[in-house]
Amino acid sequence: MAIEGVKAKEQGKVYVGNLDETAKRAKQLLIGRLKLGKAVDWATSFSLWPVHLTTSCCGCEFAAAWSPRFDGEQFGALPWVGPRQTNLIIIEGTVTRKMACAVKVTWDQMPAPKFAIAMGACALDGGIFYNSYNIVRPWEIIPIDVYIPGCPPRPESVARAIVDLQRSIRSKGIASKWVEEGVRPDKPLVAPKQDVCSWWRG
Amino acid sequence: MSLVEVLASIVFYPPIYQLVIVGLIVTLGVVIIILWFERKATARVQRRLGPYHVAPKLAGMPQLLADLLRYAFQEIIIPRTVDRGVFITAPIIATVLSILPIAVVPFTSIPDYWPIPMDYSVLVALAISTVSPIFLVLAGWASNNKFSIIGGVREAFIITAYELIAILSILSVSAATLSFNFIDIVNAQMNTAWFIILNPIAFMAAFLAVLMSTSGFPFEIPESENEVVAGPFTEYSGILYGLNMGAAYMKRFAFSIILAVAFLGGWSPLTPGEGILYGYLLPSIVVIIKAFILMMVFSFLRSVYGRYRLDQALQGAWRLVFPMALIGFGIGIIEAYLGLT
Amino acid sequence: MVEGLRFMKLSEEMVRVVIEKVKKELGDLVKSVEEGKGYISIKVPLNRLREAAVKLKNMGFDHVKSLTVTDYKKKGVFEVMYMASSYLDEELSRIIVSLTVEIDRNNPRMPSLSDIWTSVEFQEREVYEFFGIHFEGHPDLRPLLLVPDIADLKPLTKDFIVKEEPIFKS
Amino acid sequence: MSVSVIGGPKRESDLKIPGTEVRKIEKDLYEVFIGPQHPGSGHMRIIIRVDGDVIVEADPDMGYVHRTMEKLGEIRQYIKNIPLFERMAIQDACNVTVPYVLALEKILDIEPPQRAKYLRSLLCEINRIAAHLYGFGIFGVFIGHSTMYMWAFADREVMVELAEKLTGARLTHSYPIPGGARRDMPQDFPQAARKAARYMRRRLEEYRKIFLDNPVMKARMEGVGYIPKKLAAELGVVGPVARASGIKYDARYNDPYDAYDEVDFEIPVFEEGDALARAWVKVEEIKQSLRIIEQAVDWLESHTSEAPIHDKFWAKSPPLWKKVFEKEGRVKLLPMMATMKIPPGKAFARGETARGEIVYYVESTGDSIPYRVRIVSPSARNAIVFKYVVPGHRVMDLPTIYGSIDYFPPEADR
Repeated sequence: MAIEGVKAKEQGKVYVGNLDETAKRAKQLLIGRLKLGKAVDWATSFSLWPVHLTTSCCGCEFAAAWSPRFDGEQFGALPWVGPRQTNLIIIEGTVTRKMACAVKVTWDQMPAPKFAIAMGACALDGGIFYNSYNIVRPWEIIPIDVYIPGCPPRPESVARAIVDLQRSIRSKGIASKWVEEGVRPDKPLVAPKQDVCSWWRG
Repeated sequence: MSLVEVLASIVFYPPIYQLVIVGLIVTLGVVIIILWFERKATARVQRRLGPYHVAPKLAGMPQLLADLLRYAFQEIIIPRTVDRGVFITAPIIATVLSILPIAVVPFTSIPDYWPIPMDYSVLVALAISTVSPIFLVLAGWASNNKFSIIGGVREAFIITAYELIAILSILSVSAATLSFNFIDIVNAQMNTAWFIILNPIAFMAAFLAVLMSTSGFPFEIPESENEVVAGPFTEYSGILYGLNMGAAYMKRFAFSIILAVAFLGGWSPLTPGEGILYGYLLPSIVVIIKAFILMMVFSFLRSVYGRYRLDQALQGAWRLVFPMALIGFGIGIIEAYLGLT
Repeated sequence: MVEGLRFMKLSEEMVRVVIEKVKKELGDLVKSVEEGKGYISIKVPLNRLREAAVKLKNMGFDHVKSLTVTDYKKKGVFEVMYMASSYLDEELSRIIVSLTVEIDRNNPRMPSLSDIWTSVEFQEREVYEFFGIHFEGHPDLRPLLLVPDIADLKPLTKDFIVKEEPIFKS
Repeated sequence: MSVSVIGGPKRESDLKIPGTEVRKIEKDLYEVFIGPQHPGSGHMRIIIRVDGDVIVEADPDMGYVHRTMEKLGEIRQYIKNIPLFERMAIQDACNVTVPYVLALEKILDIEPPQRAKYLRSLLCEINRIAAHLYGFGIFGVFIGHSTMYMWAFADREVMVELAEKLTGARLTHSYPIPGGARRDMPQDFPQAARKAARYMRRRLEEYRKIFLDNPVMKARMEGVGYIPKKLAAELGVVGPVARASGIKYDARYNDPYDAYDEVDFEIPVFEEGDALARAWVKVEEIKQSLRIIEQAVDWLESHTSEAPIHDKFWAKSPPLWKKVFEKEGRVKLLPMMATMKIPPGKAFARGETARGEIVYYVESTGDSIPYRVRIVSPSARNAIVFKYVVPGHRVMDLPTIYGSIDYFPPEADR
């Protein structure tokens, strides 16, 4: 059935309205007029769900940080399964060339506002593997908010990093501004210099 | 008529009260509290703290509020390869349908305080509750993601297994009372005993069926994260995922209310009296508390069990729980024959 | 649960017995059999490798612990060692034999032993990407660990030089 | 229809998104990529082809954590390789480095003093328990039992704490050095170790109740991932996987090193060969490790304290170093170790880590850096299980098998 006034090319498509426009207006109303910015920052800071991406052996201490002794869940951070539902990525140690693509793709799949923590000396600048031919510095691929030194860092320092990130989200209002403006206010997104996924296409 | 009375007559106008107040607000509150309880109880069993620092004085109660608010303001990603219309509408319809059975369940014996008074309410409630899983399967199919599709197919498998059990075991109550009317069922329970005592086998079957239908442990198979990331909801983000996650709990709440009315005597210790307060509000609170206790039992299983394999769950459903439901149905018929109820 | 086991330290006597057995079994196949530190080295010519492997397997050496390749750039050869041992034979499980061949560094091709010892299949793939040794007859010869552009560099050969540490250089 | 990949690019530019290419698969199968960002995969990818709910083909795609240890080992001094190789399996750090040190000792032709042997074995067993508990936790969460994960990780902290008391580091101990160990036992260690052993025995009973005898868990594990004895020998699997299939092999027993020929313990072997048997092997091994810990602590307590390092090095060390040892019980790293030259030679050594046997081949040309170090870690040898055992199982069995063989990608990829 042809609908009048609709281009022939677009016949048969399902129309759900202009979602982008609606979302923009809703954002303006909620954050601009109703001053919900503080609430958004509060909610985001206490709901930092790290995505399940174990890049290297710091995953041991990452796992320990969510174990009963250190219990990362008390800060509201719950490791979750898929990137679509999370807003925090914790790079656990060395990122190899093969893994770099996974890091990049996972980061791209996460919905904004999203944050990143780099864990371990390897994620800072290579650490003990600084001269290896197979590693990539994670800050070349994604923007990092907090670095945790140590090889591996103790679970307490992971908790500390999460608390630090929470404070900076609340004090700088990163999340609310990000939601309102659509771009991150204080940090540009990183455009990787090298094509980390080149090997995939062969 | 004073202002309070006018307000009360609006708030306690049955369709508004049961669909908006109970259906949306109380359900949301219950979901938030039950999720918090689930996380806290699991944490307790696992010898840790659980959500805490978000509000130390309230033992982390607003944690779920924070999660919800965060989901609400997060970006909603709609991949280019999905079927847009279905992708967006499926979770919304599933959520609405999963709380809709509340509309046909009475919270009191006075037919005036019943949104849709009818003699076949048990059938209608069960019929509505069977529709929402279809939209979960649709959501998985529309996502165009392999994990979603596998999750959707698993959901479909599970539906076939639990649906008959749920219907049979809840209908055993109807068989025992020779009525499809929830009010008659509750009255019968008030005269003799609750059906959980008269017919425990049917209650067990119904309990397991509800666990399966809302993918609670040990039947958390469609969303089993170790094979199919988040099942049908893998591609969902932002508030759409929040809806999806809430829908399972809302459905569980709706089912818990049905179970509370059908097996746990509804508003039983209380005889609804005159007026809104004694005739409507207090009985409904009793029902909700009973449903809430049921939900706490459902949630607690998470910390004790892992999950069954799909074929094991289906096998268990057809070989063990289905005969249980049949026996329960038989017991119901025998009870009616002997005139116990 | 099966009863617990008791200890027996490896004695030189046992090693000698196995060496004799290997010599008798392989006969003229071997170039030399000598005792190394922690293993027995059996050198065979490349064209008799598969024959020797089958005989070792029949002796009871049922799996390969390590496929070790060393690059001798000056000699112009790769030394390939199949370090085999036994699970099912308790005597032999104390011994490790290394079936050693040398292959030309410039034309690294050799027969695959993965149909004799299944346990070597993944390690042959690994050697293939790190040294570029082509195993003829391997069912599935693809890079295992590396991304293709690094596998082209053959990183474990001595041609590939990594930036060294500046301190404590001796 | 033979195309079973659903989805794909709608525009030319979409081709650049990895994973959205349309390819044809030969049969009417469904290809699922599990990993590397997947809760059921860890740091690797398993490509499975499923027919309905049954896996017909599994291809482990490793190398996501390949950090080039063999190459880096060739350009670092011998002593610096110890912390390097330790990063393979940091929750099992002492076990994976001891065989390397054994290989060096074989080339150097020295035997560490008795005290050092006991100290090393002590830490090895502490690490083994910690690593088994780690494996248990991961196994638990893989089959949806989060309480098992939490309990195992909580009790692992006891062992980690014990190791920290002994060496000063939570995970990366760098404890064994050629010719000995880096530190003597602190005074209050024996009581702590005995207390931990008592606690651990009690907890194992509770694990049995909630996990191993749990009907749901039993249904998931029984008969899954069955490896017959012959296949296990053919695939060359190691550690608990082999011992659950009835193979009586343990490097501690078949090629005793350190103090293992002096202490009294048993090697648990099961015949069933399925995931449940593998879990039981771990439980029994933890019990045996506790026995070894107690014996080692008893021995160390009853013998006088001496520097746990070979005289060849200790005699040459400056007096200040000896003073530090007397005061703190700590062996300062000997200066000669930094540029230690090792005589030419080749050595092969094996040791039993928590996940199975690890082998090192070290070749020296008389320089201060090795000419070649070859490591074959237990997980690298167990990876073959994915290819040969997983097909024929259902999709939901994949995490069970993965968890039960306790595969640890950083260790496998080296």
